[in-house]
Amino acid sequence: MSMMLKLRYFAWVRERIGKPEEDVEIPAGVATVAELMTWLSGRGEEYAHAFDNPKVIRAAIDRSHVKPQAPIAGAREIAFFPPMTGG
Amino acid sequence: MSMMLKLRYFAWVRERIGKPEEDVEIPAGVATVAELMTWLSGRGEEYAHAFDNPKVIRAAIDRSHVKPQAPIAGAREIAFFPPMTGG
Amino acid sequence: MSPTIAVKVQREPFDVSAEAAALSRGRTDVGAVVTFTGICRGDENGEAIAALNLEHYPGMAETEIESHVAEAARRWPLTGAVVIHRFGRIVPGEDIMMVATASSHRAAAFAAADFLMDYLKTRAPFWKQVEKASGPTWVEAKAEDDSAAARWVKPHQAAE
Amino acid sequence: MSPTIAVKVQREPFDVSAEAAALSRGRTDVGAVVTFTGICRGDENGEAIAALNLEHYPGMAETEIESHVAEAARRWPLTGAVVIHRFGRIVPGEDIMMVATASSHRAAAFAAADFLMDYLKTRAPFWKQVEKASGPTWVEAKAEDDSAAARWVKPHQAAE
Repeated sequence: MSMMLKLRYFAWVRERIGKPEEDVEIPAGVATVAELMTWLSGRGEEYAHAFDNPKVIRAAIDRSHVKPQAPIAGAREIAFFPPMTGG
Repeated sequence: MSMMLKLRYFAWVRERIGKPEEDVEIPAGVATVAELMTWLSGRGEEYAHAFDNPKVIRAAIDRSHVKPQAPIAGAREIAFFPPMTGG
Repeated sequence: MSPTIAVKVQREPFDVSAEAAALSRGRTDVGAVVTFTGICRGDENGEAIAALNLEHYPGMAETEIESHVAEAARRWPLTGAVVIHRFGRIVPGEDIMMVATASSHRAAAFAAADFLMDYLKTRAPFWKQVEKASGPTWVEAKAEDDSAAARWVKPHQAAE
Repeated sequence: MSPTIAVKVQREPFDVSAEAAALSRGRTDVGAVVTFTGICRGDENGEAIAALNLEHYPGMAETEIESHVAEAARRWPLTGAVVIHRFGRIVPGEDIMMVATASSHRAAAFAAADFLMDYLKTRAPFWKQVEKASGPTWVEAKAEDDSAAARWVKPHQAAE
């Protein structure tokens, strides 16, 4: 069963994809954050570029940091961004 | 050969001895800070009280911290005081 | 008295001294206040910069910082803590962010401020872009910041 | 630019924010300012106090603090450091002393401030007497302060 998700992108992930956020229908079978990155990479060159080194991309589900293996079931908003450089 | 020294006392060492400073003629044979404390202890009850536990007394020669075994030759001013509690 | 806690994420400048003063005003159980102020420098790796542009994740930035402040208050007997982080364009010499911690004793205030800074650097969703003559570039995260933050992980959390 | 250094031993109150601001004014190489303020609490070991009376060794207090500030500037790449320590009668809520350190990077500013506080506690010739209802008493030095200061002793100095 597919699910609707709000995706948000920050910093150079946002720049590469070319938009700060979008609502996306995620197909059944995409179960984790890592799988979502792989699936997004197949959506076009801008996504492939943004996720070409998925190891450096961080993610948050509903505004909490998560690991790549985190399940996405039940999520409303998933964000992708580079390592943080605040402070 | 004896030597003239300015002695200074702080905090409860000063209170026990009853004065903040004095000029004292130190007899030959008193060579270290520890020996000076022993010699001072013999000068009267107030001194014996001040130095009754010499291990807790700190000393400075010419305004630099020194250990009990430090030689006093050449000193102009020696100070005795409890462990510091600034900050 | 309960700890005085404040977290703000804002575009506007802040006043470190007013925030720090508020931590001890009207109470006599505060013996130590530590403040940290992060300031925009005029260079990045030796190259002059015109400004920093700070992007953040609204909503998550506040809750992430609040959770770290709450964790600091659990680990140390704080009487208060304030964290303010700006976003937007910041020019050299301007303040970027501040942490202030207060406690009855200095060790707790120091440790909590140090802890909060390490966590803010590696966990708070902010990203710095620098404006240079050679063009804008995103600041890269430093491995030393990750290792500094790792100092605070308790043994039972290390495997997470 | 050389580090901005100031050491003051005085009876009068001081202004932490003005001292900290002076560390970054007119220079763009400062990225981090840490301040510590020691404040007179209203109790000592649970008993209410009316005031602290701070005795010091004039002359030695300044030179001892200056030597520790110079040591901090040798150990860390500081852009500036200020230490102010008051003496005389201080009532609860009033500031006792402050340390401010500045550097291009936060780790140096934090470490130097922590180092200076540990050394001031155990090496600067100040003594606190508290005024209590039960009479005046001298504050006793804490073993934890000695062990905190011992953290900074380099291996080759440990035998001294």
